Amino acid sequence: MSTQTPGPSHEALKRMYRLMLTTAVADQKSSAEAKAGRLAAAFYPVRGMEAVCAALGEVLRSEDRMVSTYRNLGDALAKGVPLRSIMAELYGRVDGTSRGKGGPMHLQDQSVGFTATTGVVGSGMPIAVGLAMAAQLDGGGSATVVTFGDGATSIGAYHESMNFAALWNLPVVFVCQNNQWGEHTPIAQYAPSTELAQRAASYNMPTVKVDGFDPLACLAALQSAVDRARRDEGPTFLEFVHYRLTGHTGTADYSYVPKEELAKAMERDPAPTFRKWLLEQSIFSEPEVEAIESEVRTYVEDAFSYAESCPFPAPEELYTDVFADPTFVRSLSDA
Amino acid sequence: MSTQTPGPSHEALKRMYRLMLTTAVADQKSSAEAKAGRLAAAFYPVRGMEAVCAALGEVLRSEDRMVSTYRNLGDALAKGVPLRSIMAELYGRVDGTSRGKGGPMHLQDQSVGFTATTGVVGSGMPIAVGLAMAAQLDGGGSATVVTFGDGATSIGAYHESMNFAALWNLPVVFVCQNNQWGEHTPIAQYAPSTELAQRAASYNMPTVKVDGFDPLACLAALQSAVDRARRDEGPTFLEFVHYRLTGHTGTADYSYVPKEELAKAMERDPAPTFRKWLLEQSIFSEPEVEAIESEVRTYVEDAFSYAESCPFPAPEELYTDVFADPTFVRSLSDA
Amino acid sequence: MPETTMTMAAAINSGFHCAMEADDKIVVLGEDIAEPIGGVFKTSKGLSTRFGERRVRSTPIAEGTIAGAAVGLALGGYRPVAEIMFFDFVTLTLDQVLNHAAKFRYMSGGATPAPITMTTTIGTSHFGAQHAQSLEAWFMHTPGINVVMPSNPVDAKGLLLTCLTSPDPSLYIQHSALLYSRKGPVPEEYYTTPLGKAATVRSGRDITVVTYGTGVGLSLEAAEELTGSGIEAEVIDLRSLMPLDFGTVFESVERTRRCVVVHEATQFLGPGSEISSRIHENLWGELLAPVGRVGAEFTPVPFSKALTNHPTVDRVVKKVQELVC
Amino acid sequence: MPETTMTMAAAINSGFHCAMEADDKIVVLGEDIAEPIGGVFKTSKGLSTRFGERRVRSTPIAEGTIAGAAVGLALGGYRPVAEIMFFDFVTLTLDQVLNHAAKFRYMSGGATPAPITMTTTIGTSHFGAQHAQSLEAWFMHTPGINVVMPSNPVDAKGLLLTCLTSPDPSLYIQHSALLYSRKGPVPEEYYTTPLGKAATVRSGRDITVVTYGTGVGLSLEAAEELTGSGIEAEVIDLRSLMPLDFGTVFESVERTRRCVVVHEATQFLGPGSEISSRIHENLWGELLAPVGRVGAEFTPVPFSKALTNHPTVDRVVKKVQELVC
Ligand SMILES: Cc1ncc(C[n+]2csc(CCOP(=O)(O)OP(=O)(O)O)c2C)c(N)n1
Ligand SMILES: Cc1ncc(C[n+]2csc(CCOP(=O)(O)OP(=O)(O)O)c2C)c(N)n1
Ligand SMILES: [Mg+2]
Ligand SMILES: [Mg+2]
Repeated sequence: MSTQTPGPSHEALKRMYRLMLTTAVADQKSSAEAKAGRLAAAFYPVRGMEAVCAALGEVLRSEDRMVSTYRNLGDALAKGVPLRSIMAELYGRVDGTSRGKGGPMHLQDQSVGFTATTGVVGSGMPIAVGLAMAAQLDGGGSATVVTFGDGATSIGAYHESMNFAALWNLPVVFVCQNNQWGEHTPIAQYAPSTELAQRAASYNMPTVKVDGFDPLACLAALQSAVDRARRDEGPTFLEFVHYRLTGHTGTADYSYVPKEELAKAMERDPAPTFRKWLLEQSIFSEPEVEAIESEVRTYVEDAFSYAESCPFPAPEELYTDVFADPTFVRSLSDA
Repeated sequence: MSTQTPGPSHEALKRMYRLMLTTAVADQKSSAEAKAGRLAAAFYPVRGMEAVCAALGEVLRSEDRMVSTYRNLGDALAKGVPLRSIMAELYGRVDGTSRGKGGPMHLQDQSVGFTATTGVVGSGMPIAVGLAMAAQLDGGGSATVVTFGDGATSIGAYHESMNFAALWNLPVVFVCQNNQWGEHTPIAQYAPSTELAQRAASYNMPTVKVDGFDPLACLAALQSAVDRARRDEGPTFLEFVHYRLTGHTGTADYSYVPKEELAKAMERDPAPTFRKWLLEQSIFSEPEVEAIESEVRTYVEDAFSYAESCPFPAPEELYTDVFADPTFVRSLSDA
Repeated sequence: MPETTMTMAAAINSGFHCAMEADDKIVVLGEDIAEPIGGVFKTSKGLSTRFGERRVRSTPIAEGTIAGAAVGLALGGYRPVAEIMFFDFVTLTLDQVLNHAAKFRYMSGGATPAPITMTTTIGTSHFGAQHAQSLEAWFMHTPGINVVMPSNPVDAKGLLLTCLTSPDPSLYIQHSALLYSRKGPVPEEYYTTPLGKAATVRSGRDITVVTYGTGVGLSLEAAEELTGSGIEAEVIDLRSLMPLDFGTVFESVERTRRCVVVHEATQFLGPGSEISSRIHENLWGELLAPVGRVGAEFTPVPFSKALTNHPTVDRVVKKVQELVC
Repeated sequence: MPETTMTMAAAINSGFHCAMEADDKIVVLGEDIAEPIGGVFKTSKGLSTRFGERRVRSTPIAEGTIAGAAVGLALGGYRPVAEIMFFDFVTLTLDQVLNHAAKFRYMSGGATPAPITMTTTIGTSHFGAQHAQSLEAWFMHTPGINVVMPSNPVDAKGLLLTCLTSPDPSLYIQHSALLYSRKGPVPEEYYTTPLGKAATVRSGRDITVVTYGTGVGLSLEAAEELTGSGIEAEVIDLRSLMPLDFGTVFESVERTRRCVVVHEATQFLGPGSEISSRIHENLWGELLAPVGRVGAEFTPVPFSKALTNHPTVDRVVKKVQELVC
């Protein structure tokens, strides 16, 4: 694990571990519920990304806006979205982040700057460009962060967005979560060069390749990119290299993932690795760590039971939120 | 003007001058006809590109396929499309390259490998990728060439295509005609870096920046890229830097183009510059050059009169070529 | 209000000036829109000088991200306009506009409306088949976005201002054949033309012609011609296609008991098919003839001036005569 | 011909095997389609092993260029298949598919047909509004491309083989709710199901239900339920939407004198609106009721299982009863 001076505070490390663990635990439970057929939703696990998400949580403030993807659980938690609202959305309940109308791919929480999530690969990037333009027009001082996978670097929207951001020197941070798989295809099979940070350098913006399993390295890289954006000094591209520790979805087969590769990655599983380090460095004692862990488990359990206890949206909700005024939509219906 | 060993033959130089001049003369006449209101079509001049087009003409064979844009006159001539068919298409006649149904943005001639032209910026590139895949599947030995402007490097299709071509090592040559304007916006205003060849290098393919006003430099660069493709060694990106010597269209105002910049570019106007060089180098005598010139003028005049004498497509042509079988389309019509 | 005679292009330009003066959250993105060009159709003339290049930005050629950046600006509290030069190029924006902007209010349970205004222009056959499509039906079929198409300068300005203040995303369609040919007095000040309100531009007792955009001039011409054979046609300019003023349409057809829908969009599954279906559903037993439709024939737009797939005055006259006889 | 019981996914896979065996010009492009995955819906299972990775290529995530490369392959003499994982993502391909592939034959005066086959899948509400749209109407409205949507395994294979031999580009739509749930005997050999030929899947004298895709099962269920109230519904599975078999539809409605069109696509300006308009135009005076339509309500697809905008058996039954009473 990298260290730097001055390192994050004791409190910060605690928050980071808590966030990593919350992410991992909520993730595992969501996948298990999906596998059991109790959660009837496409769920995209975030296992492997916990370190990056913890760093995002530490660096970002409410006024910084984030655009995320379908693989958004860690991002949402990092931004401060309550797990209760997230889970209620996954279960299609009216108390979900999106009144149950969006579902797991469409979480949002405007109160904490979790602006939007999209289910279409790459489509968050142009939106982040626009948000960063808005921040710049507002006078600056905040960062827009967009997260996306390695596979998203193949799509046109990525290119266009990087270009706009560089041209207009926009306060945006491109966070590429390189888990080395684009759905079921390994990066080396779809990319002529797997050095994504290096490729991105052609856009005339700073780009950094970061060990995405190392929370402190993630923290340092993100902090400087976000600071740069807050000072309105322009965009940064960060490539966080880690590994997908699960299947593509909560229920997907991933027997095709090379066993050794996965095992090697598993050795660096962010939350347990960080735990070990925190203890080894005597930053926390075993009982302190266990206290966090029990707190996390309670928090996650509560969110799931809350979600399942929430009411469903009323039938009339079908017609609202298409337009601001539901009259015309209602008039088209026989029902 | 650059020279190389062995230089092009006497015959080749003659062909190149003839092509440059034919392009320039036909271009000027088309713009004049459009301005006079006699040619009711959007015409996109190619003045400034004559050297690149002449080199394309010299290097490419019929079995090499080309995909071009709306700015296609020089490309079509380079590929060997008869000017008569081109002009008949511009005038909407049934003897045009596309039976008058496509118009100036949609020339084609399968007999010479002028495969397709598109009016949508950047859209030729994915199509060229597919043609190169076809060539590769066919066993190789030919090159696919796609032409596009500097402005097209901003669009997603460019990125995706470069990526596919590099990934699959496709026999395609990306010919970027950098006339330093994207419609009415100068390159420095829309691109964070104006070094297009350098940017393209991030795709892991050879890229070369070429003086697009120098026919011999163009020839050398194209020859090696096309040879590479024919040997199935993969894609090349060529940036030909020249300047747009006219307005964006045949009728467009271009008073916004900086006077000195244009004047400086005009000094390198390809056809007259090449003429001067051919005479200075004593490659041709004045009477020889004049003979070519009078031949070209006759050729162009003939094509225009031919075009205007051709019949229009018959009314029934409206319904044909939507599908192979016109029956269903016909059945939908009241007429 | 003081009025000036303006082309549609000038009226749109005047609309932009009024809107940007009134609301400093309005920003405009598009290719070549800043000075010295002011847009290839001149509709943004003067804007970048008056309001600055930060609010009126010429962009790289990248329609998807012009639209996507507009979506982001809207989520960030701005009122963005994304100009897409030709309607055909909206094919490059549909992920952002129809998967995102049109659905963001719904998918967030109301939290993130994305009121962008996408403006675009239908070309003519001079440009060939890739610059002349009328694609409004795609947008009307996809819930969550307003669709407007003015036929005259007054509506052009008023509808633009309406889109720019609507809480919902809007598609604003102009037609290059109308931009400079239609002139008329236009108030210099700020005003809006309501969404979902059709205008009856000619009264008549024998048949209702429902139309919009270029169809309006065409239908009025046809109506004049039809008076010769004693047929008085009522002509309705829909102006807004989503929401669509079915009330005005039904009220008129209830009186005339006959109807024809005219538009330049392809007839097959064009806007007229929905209007026709609803008239039959709602006025069953009251019609004297089936609802007729005159739209583009089922072909790409041919280039040669010898061919046209678009509605003509003749085709409208013929169809009306067929229905009224 | 020997038959095997197959799911629709297996029938499609069998179709690919037969087609690629018969014609070595067929190449398939798409995300995750090669082994070991064989496509996220398993429809390309085994193909890359059998026919090689040059003919069955897993691509980068770039729908526009998957489609565009297919167009180029077609111009180069191949018969490409471009698999677009979810229908919603076709928004990223429309420039290539509708501005290029669908128009290339026309714009070249017949010289450059571009017979690509784009295959895609409609998702379900489990994925939310960006993975569940039915967008066939956009394609039907745009001249130059076939549109097919099978409702059962036999047609799924036969229509695929038809698209792969058609001289024109085709959109082949599968529905994820049918891929594994519909099983039936399917010939192992090569056969084709004709374009533009509807199938009458149930005979009845009182009303004609015109439908396709998921609407077929729904309508058959509704028909069974309706026998209880003495109503015998004829059910027509269109199978191919472009060209569309109006002949079979008109012939049936002429007998039953009533009709309802059922589809999962949005009802407003959905395929049913064209069918309804044409029935009224062609069978004027012969209908006992206006043509009814049951399509998706005018909303994005809601995620929560408590909400649905899609047609249900109940809605179909109710609409039929309303028309027949
Ligand atoms: C435009 C688009 N194409 C395809 C998909 C289907 N899909 C969902 S996730 C995914 C893989 C994306 O890979 P990557 O960007 O690396 O992100 P990861 O899932 O690995 O986090 C694909 C292809 C999609 N959602 N959007
Ligand atoms: C996708 C798309 N957007 C916009 C246009 C309108 N347009 C036509 S030519 C052009 C400029 C293209 O610039 P460049 O690629 O440099 O080519 P050039 O015209 O200079 O040869 C534009 C924006 C178009 N045809 N296609
Ligand atoms: Mg990945
Ligand atoms: Mg240029």
